Amino acid sequence: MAENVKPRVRVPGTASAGEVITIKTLISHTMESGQRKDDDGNTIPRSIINRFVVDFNGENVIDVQLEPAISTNPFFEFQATVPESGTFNFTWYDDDGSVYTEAKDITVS
Amino acid sequence: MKKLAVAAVLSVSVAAPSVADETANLVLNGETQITVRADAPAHVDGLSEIISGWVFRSDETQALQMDDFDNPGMIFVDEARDTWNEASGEAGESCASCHGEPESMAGVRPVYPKWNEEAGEVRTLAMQINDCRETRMEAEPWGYTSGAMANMEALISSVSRGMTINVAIDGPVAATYAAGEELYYTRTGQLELSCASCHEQNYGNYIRADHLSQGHINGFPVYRLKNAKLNTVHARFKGCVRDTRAETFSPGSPEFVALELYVASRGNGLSVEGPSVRN
Amino acid sequence: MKLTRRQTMLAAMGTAAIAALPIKASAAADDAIAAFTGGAELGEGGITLTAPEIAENGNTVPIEVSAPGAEAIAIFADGNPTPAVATVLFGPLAAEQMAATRIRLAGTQDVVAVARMPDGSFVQARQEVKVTIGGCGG
Amino acid sequence: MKYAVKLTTGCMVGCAALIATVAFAETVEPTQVAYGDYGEVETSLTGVPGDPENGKLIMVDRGKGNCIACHQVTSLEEFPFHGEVGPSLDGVSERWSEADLRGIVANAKMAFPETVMPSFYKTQGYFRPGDAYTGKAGEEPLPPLLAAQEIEDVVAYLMTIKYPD
Repeated sequence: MAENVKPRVRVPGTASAGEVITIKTLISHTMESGQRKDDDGNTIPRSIINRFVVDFNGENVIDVQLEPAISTNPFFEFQATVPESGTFNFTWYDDDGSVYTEAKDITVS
Repeated sequence: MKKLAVAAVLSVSVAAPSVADETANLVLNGETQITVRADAPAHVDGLSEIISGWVFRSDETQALQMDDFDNPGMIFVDEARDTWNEASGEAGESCASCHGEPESMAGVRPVYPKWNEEAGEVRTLAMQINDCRETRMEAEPWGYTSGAMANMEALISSVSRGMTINVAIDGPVAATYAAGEELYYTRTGQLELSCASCHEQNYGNYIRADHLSQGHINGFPVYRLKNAKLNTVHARFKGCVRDTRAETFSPGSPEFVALELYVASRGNGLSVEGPSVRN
Repeated sequence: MKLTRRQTMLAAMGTAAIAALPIKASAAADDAIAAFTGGAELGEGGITLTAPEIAENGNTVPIEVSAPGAEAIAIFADGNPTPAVATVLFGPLAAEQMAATRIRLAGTQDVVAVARMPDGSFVQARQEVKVTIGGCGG
Repeated sequence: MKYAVKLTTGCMVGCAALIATVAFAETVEPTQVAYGDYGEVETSLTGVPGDPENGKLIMVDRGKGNCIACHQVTSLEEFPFHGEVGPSLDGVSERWSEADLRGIVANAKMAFPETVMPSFYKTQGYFRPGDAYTGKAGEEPLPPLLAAQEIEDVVAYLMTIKYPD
């Protein structure tokens, strides 16, 4: 597992049914592109988050395939509709096989 | 020539949205007012107004600092919060053992570097952190510009954001202040450039596509887009001096401590911004 | 006519901007786009790409894409050594088909966003982003 | 093939040696440049006419002259982002003589003592001289920022710069 990888998400705590809400996510990760060289001239192997998935109560919101051109500490902002109270599940997949997850509840009134 | 100038202005509309808005104001998270412009302190002869480096950045870079979620520097503040609570060293103490919550550090950043009476020396925040580690925690000191140090400085700065920089320049620090001032105006290296050459005489001008700021350090540690990590004051000093094709001073050296005290005091009146975001 | 500092600055950037030397789109970029579209024709309209005209540093360039009703949006940087940047698939709970992220650009070039619509058609938007060059020689 | 390679190498070494000898005989050393009262330098540093095309490349190269870091030049518009720390160089050949420009490029502080412009043909008298951009100490005399012929090439290009129409 890459070092110091920590997911962060921002989801409003409450919303009304059918309301459009904005979600922001950021995960600390170097996103080593595989195109840089170290001091000895050797290529530093690629090591990135390659996929990011957001579901709400088992239904998909977005599913992103990331390439090395995504910046260090990948950031995503997007919009979701929530039909009822429930839980957002966020999952990041690392090249090295690690999976990072975060969950956030929202109450729909 | 006049005709040319007019023609150039006509092309303004093309580039306007991307260029720093020099009238912009900074409010963090919609609540913390940051002073980005102030009258220059009386001891600074070369400037009439002091302006935060944030003002010189593009709209997009400015936006990255306006909300803690968008600010990648806050990742490192989070890391430091974990470190804050971890016992380290022979004494089995953590920062929290003595200081409680990191928020208790509010008001520390604005007055550093400052005189330490007991030690009889000027201390930067990094020196104070390492003194705590060595003396109280009996732990290994951190490298002066190391990631762990940058993170802890970011945490301690972050709880003082919005507070006014107020670094003392007289009394026991007078000699250090004078040494820092002299270095600020000394042209170093084969390019014979002083800090003042760029940041006092030419702030607001572009050097290639780089918009020169006044070089204040109220935003340190700084998350730079260039290297996607936190950068400490002395690492930045070293980089700048290196770019004059000079032999640099070392981070933590008396010269850089003096320069830090002097440069910090030039920003007296601006707000603490660290961790800020710059290019 | 007296120019304020800001006007002068803008003028300077304006002159520079006109003269920027973009990295040419590569065959790899065309291939990457074709891999997403299956070679289908690219229409215009119905997709918005928001990117800075001038990026202060190519390491972190904020962009936003939006294509109401799209099934997916793929983002490309046509002058990067590897042109693909990201592909966003929108699920049933995506309220509006938009995403904002931060990307790396190897130099001045076009950023291209291509949306796949539910009827199988594709639309694109492209914008040049000028990546600045630092002043110091080192 | 082997023979050809050998021949080329031989020629390269020979030619280089020849050029070096000629250059040595003609080149004015950085410490020997004769500046006039206004910082001008009347005589060529090499005796070899400057090549304006090469001068242009030196002016836009970040590792060489990097002139556009500080100066706007309309005739170099194809190279993006010109700085504004120094004056525009448009019309520079109409404002200055070749001798003035040679002096300013070699050591602008002779004409303008307070200028922030680096001295491109000066090798000693620095505070904390470094080894290029390494941050490590350099030993004086340092290699000049530009070689004598490079100065002549830049001056030759500057002499082509008129005010734009």
